[in-house]
Amino acid sequence: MTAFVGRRLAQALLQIWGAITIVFVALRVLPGDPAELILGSQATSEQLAGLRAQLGLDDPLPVQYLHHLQGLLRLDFGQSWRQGMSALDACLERLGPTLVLSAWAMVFTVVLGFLAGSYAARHANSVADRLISVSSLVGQALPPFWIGIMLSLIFARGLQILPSTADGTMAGLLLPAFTLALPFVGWLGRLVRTGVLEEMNQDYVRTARAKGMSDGVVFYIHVLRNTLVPVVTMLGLLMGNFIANGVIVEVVFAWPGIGRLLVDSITFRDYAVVEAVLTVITVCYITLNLLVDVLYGYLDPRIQLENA
Amino acid sequence: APGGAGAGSGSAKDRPLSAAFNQPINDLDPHGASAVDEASLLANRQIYDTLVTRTGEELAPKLARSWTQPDDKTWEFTLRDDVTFHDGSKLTSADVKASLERLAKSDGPQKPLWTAIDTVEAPGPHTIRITTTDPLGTLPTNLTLAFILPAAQLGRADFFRKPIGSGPFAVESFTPSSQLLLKPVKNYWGGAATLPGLRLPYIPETSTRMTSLQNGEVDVTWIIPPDELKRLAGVDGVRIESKPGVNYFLAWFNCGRKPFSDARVRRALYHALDIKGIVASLYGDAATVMDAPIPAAVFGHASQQPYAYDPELAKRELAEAGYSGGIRTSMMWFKDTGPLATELAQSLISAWAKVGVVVEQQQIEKAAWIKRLTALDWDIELQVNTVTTGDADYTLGRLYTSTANRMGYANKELDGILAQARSTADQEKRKSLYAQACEIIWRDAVGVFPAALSSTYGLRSPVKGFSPAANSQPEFRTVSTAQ
Amino acid sequence: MTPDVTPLLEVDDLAVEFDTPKGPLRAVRGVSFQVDEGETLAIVGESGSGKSVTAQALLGLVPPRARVTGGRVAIEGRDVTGLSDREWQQLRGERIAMIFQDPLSALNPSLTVGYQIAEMFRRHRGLGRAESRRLATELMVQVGIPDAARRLDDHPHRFSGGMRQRVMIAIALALDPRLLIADEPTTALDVTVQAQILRLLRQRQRADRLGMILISHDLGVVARAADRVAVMYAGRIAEVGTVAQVYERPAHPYTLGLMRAVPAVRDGGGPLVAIDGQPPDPTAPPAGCSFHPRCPFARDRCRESEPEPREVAPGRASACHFAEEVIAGVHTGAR
Amino acid sequence: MSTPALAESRTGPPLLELVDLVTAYRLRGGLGRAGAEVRAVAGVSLDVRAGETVGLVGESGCGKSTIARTIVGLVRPSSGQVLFEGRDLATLPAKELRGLRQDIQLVFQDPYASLNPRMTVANLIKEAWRIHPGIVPRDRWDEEVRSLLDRVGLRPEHAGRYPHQFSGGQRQRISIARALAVRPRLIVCDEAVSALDVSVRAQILNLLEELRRDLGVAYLFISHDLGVVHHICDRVAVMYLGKIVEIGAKESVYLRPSHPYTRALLSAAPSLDDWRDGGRQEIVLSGDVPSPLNPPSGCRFRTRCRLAQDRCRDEEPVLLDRGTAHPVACHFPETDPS
Amino acid sequence: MMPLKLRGRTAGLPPRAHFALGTVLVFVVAGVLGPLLVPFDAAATSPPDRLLPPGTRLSDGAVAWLGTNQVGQDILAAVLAGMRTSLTVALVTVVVAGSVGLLMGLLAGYFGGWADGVISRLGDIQLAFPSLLLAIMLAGVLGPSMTNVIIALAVTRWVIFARVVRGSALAVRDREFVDSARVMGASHGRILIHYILPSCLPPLLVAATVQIGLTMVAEASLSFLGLGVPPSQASWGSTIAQGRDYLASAWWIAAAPGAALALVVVSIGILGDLLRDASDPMTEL
Ligand SMILES: Nc1ncnc2c1ncn2[C@@H]1O[C@H](COP(=O)(O)OP(=O)(O)OP(=O)(O)O)[C@@H](O)[C@H]1O
Ligand SMILES: Nc1ncnc2c1ncn2[C@@H]1O[C@H](COP(=O)(O)OP(=O)(O)OP(=O)(O)O)[C@@H](O)[C@H]1O
Ligand SMILES: [Mg+2]
Ligand SMILES: [Mg+2]
Repeated sequence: MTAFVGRRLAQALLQIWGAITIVFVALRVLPGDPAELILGSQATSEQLAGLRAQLGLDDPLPVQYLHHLQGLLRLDFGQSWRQGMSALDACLERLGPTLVLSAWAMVFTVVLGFLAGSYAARHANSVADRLISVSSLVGQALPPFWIGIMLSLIFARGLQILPSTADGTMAGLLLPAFTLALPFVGWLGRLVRTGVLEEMNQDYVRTARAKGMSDGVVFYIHVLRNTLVPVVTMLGLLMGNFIANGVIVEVVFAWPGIGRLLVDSITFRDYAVVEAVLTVITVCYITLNLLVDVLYGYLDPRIQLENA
Repeated sequence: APGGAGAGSGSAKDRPLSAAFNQPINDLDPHGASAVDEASLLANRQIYDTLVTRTGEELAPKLARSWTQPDDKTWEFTLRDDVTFHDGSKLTSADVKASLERLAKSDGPQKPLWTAIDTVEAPGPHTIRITTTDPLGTLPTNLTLAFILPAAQLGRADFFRKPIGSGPFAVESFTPSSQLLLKPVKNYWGGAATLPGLRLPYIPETSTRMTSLQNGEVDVTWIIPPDELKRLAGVDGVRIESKPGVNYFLAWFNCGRKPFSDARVRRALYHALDIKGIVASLYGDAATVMDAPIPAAVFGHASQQPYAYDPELAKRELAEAGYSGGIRTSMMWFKDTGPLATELAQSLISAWAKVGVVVEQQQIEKAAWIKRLTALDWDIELQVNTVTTGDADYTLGRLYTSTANRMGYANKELDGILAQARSTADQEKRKSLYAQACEIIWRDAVGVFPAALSSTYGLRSPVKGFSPAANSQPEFRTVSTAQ
Repeated sequence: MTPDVTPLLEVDDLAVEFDTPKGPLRAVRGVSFQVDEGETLAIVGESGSGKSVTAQALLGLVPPRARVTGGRVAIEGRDVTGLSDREWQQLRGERIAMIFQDPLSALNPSLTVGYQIAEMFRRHRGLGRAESRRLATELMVQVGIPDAARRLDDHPHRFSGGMRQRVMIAIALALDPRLLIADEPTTALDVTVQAQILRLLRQRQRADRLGMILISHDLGVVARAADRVAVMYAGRIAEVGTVAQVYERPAHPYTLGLMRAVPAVRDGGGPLVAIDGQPPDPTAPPAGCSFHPRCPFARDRCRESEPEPREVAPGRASACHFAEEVIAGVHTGAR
Repeated sequence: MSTPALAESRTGPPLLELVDLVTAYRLRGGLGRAGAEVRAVAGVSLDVRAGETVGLVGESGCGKSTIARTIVGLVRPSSGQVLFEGRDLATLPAKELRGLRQDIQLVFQDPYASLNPRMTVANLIKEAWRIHPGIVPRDRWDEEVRSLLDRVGLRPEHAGRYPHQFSGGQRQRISIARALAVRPRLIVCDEAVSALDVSVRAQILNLLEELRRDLGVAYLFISHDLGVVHHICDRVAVMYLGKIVEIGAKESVYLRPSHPYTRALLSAAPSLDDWRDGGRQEIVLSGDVPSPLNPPSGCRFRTRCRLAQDRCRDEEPVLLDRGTAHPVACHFPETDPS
Repeated sequence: MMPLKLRGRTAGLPPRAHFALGTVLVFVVAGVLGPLLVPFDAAATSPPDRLLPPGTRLSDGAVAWLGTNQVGQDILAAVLAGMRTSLTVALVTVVVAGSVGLLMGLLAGYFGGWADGVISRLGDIQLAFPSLLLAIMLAGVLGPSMTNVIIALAVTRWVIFARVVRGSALAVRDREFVDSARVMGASHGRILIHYILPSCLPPLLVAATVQIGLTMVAEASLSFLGLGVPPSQASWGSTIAQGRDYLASAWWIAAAPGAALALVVVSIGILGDLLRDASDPMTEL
């Protein structure tokens, strides 16, 4: 087990390094100059050159890359020129709200997805099953921002029962978290449905029946546990999707999350922040997947064998 | 009642007033990278004070009781002696000196305003003397942007996370690009604010911002998109106030490039536009058709004869200039430059197409736009420009000289007039000089100046004592929420 | 076989059908047999002949798309056709238990072996966790799993094939059932391990006087482990009899064919006599005797009417029109 | 049954010869470090002469398939040699190797997995000629397909069908036809009849027998079914955990097994006649086969052997004829008939 | 293989399959013919005709059946033109990403070893970014244009296809029928094309179908953030994104393209499901 975790850790570090490199290269090779954005359109060329030197943008790329990596080792991503603070701080400040939102979206997704999925599986091919299946497709077919704005128009502007922006209360969380969760509820539901149906056909289910176990025991203790295995691996991916789709929800509901910070920072070529945000997200995401893998090993003991 | 039913914070008396501008406050360093962002200025005006302020056309004293100009290059300001920072310390000339020097040294976008500063001295605790390398008539105007910070605390690394100023409101908490929470300062020298607090949230999505106003989550919001004005006016509990603004659309021609090096082509393109019609249908009450290269609300504005909408004339002029076969060119802009920018661009382009000028649409990203703009790598460009100081110098004097070379236009005569207007301290004289400048720029059709945007504010009915500001930076000291 | 004692299991004219896209598939057709206490009945037959479906029907556990279309099953004299789910659950594990061919897939991969054994005591007997564990350990020792106490918390994948099958046997025997159904319990195992498992089953069966149904397609295994044997072909029982009777004098040409197609370790090495052709498509069985297309002795009657199983000697049944001729070796001479 | 041709071939030079063959699989290791090595075949020497059938028996995991895969070149040997007509396949130039490949063919266990489901029977057979042009001229392909199908007992109209339209036995016939298409001299049958039902199995065994008689192909016949091996083979090799423990003429091994493992195997193998001698003393081995990852020291069988002594732990027995009429790898071979 | 199978089975298809096929067909035909019948010129605006509700007569006498947008363009024409863009973006993205993924997946799955190592790690690294974020970064940095949207989306998607293909290649690689081709002496090329590839195509096709729908939605999301197709090219995504400010006042701007998008994506999703069901026994083989 430790060897397995160790290897996954090494792999995670490699992933993080790769991600950092890709971001670094993408940002410097592609067009756009932060010095011009900082100084505005009226700056002279000497001013620009001076600022570039100050920002370290005129070093050759490999040198910049080295500085960058050195900085990272000290957890130093540089200053955000736009916000006048350390890029990492700027980013960590926004991480909390994003994680809160994602976590709630995850709760909604898992609860609703499991309910819908196992209901559909136990009533396979019924009208309800079909309905769940079609609505899950529709949920994925609508652009998330459209869903968000519609929900906001209905519940905040029309019925006026929920706030349209983050106000720190549970009510303020409801609309954004639900908007974020909606496309994935159906997705998870389908996953659970297929998983349950597949597991129901396994030999061990027949054994459990032959042992005289009741339907409830067979479903909740034997089947569901094994259905969790593929589903749990998906949760890591899901969290990543929440963070990413969070961008849109954050814009619609004025949620002070990390996604909006990223989009703004890209538009303003605030490299330090872009790099900090992407690194932080990547680290979160990879850590989460690491946890999921470990959990996975716990849920499916066969995994350990393969990797031992 | 629609009074914040969903806001979750009720309408208790101690609820801070929520005021949502349509742009984010990125940072609170008034000398930093966001020093001329309207949103940052809005925040800065609540937290800090300047020596001088503008009331309508006139400059008025603020931290400075009065000022004199002993000679061409020297200014002397006498400061108030009853001003304290939020932490209780006295504001003295040392703070002003430190602030101005910091500003002059900074790399931020205000830098061009302060390059002429030679020395800043503090001969007495309440006297400040500024010398410039060249005569600088606009210094008092520029000082409306120079916010004064406590000298003693400037070195603190995290000062701007929760900065201290001498303004009517003190910072309670700040999340960049998201929310600024302020509380009133009890003993503000100009009279304490009556609000229990002030919340400046940033709501990026327009429709959400409108919803928040409607269900009472915010009490004031501006800018209202033109298409929402009429609808909101009919909503219970909401009222609209507006004021001619200092923001305006301009579409420069790259005068250094063919075919726009020929003034006839530029004028022809102006004649091809039914500006009145376009502006009326796109903006309605939210904008006014311009009659000068700067909005009417700006000091130095002088009305010019509008270009008549005459497509036939435009075609004739184009033919005269040798372009009877039409022109292929392009126009660049970035999406968020102003309300309905894309729609305006498309309308201009559509109108030009009718006289044989085919314009490629280049909606690009802000970073790329700035890069190409400064490199003069464009044919036509559309943008919303802001006369931040409210003075023609900020726009005409800064952008239209041959040394600035912002749009390839070079005119010795104009250079002379603008230089003179900058060095003169006599406001009447400056006014007439800018009138000449307006006329030259208008006549030479350096660009098309379609519309000046009004500053439109949506307010919930309990909000009292609010006066809309032309520069989108309203004052909240005088506002109250009567029930 | 004393007639006045109720047999442990009585199956009478059992029929099971599958709904398939091609129409109904009659997997089991009119199967009858009985099993007495302390007796091992083997069911042999080729793949698809309906052995497993029959076994599952005895536990009321036919697959989702299958349904029992007729017949009667009585366990310890009690008719179990039409029992409710609850009643079935009480019967399974308590009175009648089953072990399957592939012990890896038949065990739940994510639960420990100990849990899966202890579950029997917890759910059926309502015993506590500790007590169930103790009993589970005891059982594991009984079925010959070394180091039982420590292996209790291991997952099935950590056991070898033979050990897994021992776990399955432990689960099946946990509640002292009267009837054990073993569906190809050794097919997935090596010969040496197969011998271990067969011996274990035999020991337990003798000790507890269990009635056992041993399903296999290996005539050798049956010869070694069973008292009586039923040969199945295409959903029907071709013949039933004691092992000695059937192996020495088959009463059905199919059995005869099987016997001559098996190369044996100790045979003379003469050419094998294969049964021609393939087993019939179960959705479209041939008219008459389903074996007739492959039967070297088929006559017109075989093509026209399907032979019903009938008693051809005491305790012996055959479903061949000409069973007596086959027994007598008229056509071939017995081996 | 030993035909005259057979007796002759046994004295000829070996067609296939394995010399101290070792084949190892490397298990997936962690990042940057090599995983453990499984020596699935740990030094096997064996030969097959033209027209001869050699049986290879042993329990699951003892390395039978690995030997087969090594012979046909699907895995590389770690050491030792695979000689075909005296030529080492490992050192042969690629071109010659390609030519040699067609002389050895492999028939797999699973008749459902070993045929490309997307090819018709005709295409499956022709594939061989596409890969090795020159065996059969293109204009005679159809004719040849028909004759091959006939050879293995299928009808010509089967040529246009896909594998899933056949039963297991028929598929195995197709596999054999496919192997025959390149006119091989040696066919390695890896559990070729294990998945088949009794009645069908006999058909395939008879077919293989017939092909040997008519075409003179040799077989390396891998199986765990002692009855089948006894039926079809001339010589038998018994494997345990990567090594051959006993090898010799069929009669000799079956009638006078000398290695305790062979004895146990034979005793455990079920037979039709078992019902007769119900009380027969059977040898039931205890425990399981050890993992090939770390095999026991000395004699690999000693952990399950009832005769094991200290010597067995310390010294690995080599394959020698110790007065048993055929080679045995045991320090204490039993010579009395079982 | 697939079309053949489909044709043979059309008769027995469930009703939802007919619905889905019909919808997709109608949209494709409309996308091809529509712009010929109702031409759309992104450069032609008519400010006086702004924001007119469906069925209004325009200043030039024509009737705007689906209303007009914020610059007075006919929504019907915009939706028809937008379909082309949206479908093009989706198809090109999926084809590009699918081809790259297919190649990479085959290399990784078939050859294994270091090729697999490099490709899989690359995929891992890329999957360390949530895909929309990567698309946002690329589209943001490259600037808005149809090509850039395609690049950004394709870059985020090749991994999905590569994984699918690698999975099936890996599963097939060690199958006995492939081994038997090797034993026969078949070359790598032959094995790849005749043995591995055919088994990888059905799952690839299923994945591609699903991705077409998701790509269309992703394009809309990019447009919402201002990183999508520029306004000079109408696309469903950008029309919905532009119409969002008018959801309360001029709902018809976003409604028509929104409904069209949802309908197409749902239909494609249904087709994907059916394909998956139909190809399952195939992959079993
Ligand atoms: N789930 C199912 N759906 C459809 N048909 C089935 C199903 N299970 C079994 N059958 C059919 O029922 C018949 C009997 O199957 P059964 O499993 O009882 O055979 P068996 O004798 O146990 O064979 P094997 O030796 O292969 O286990 C076969 O024809 C088979 O095709
Ligand atoms: N690809 C592989 N990687 C690692 N180990 C392998 C691989 N293939 C086989 N082995 C191991 O090598 C040993 C011999 O395997 P092989 O398949 O040759 O056995 P076998 O005698 O054919 O068994 P069976 O009767 O089950 O077919 C086994 O322990 C097996 O686990
Ligand atoms: Mg079975
Ligand atoms: Mg094998």
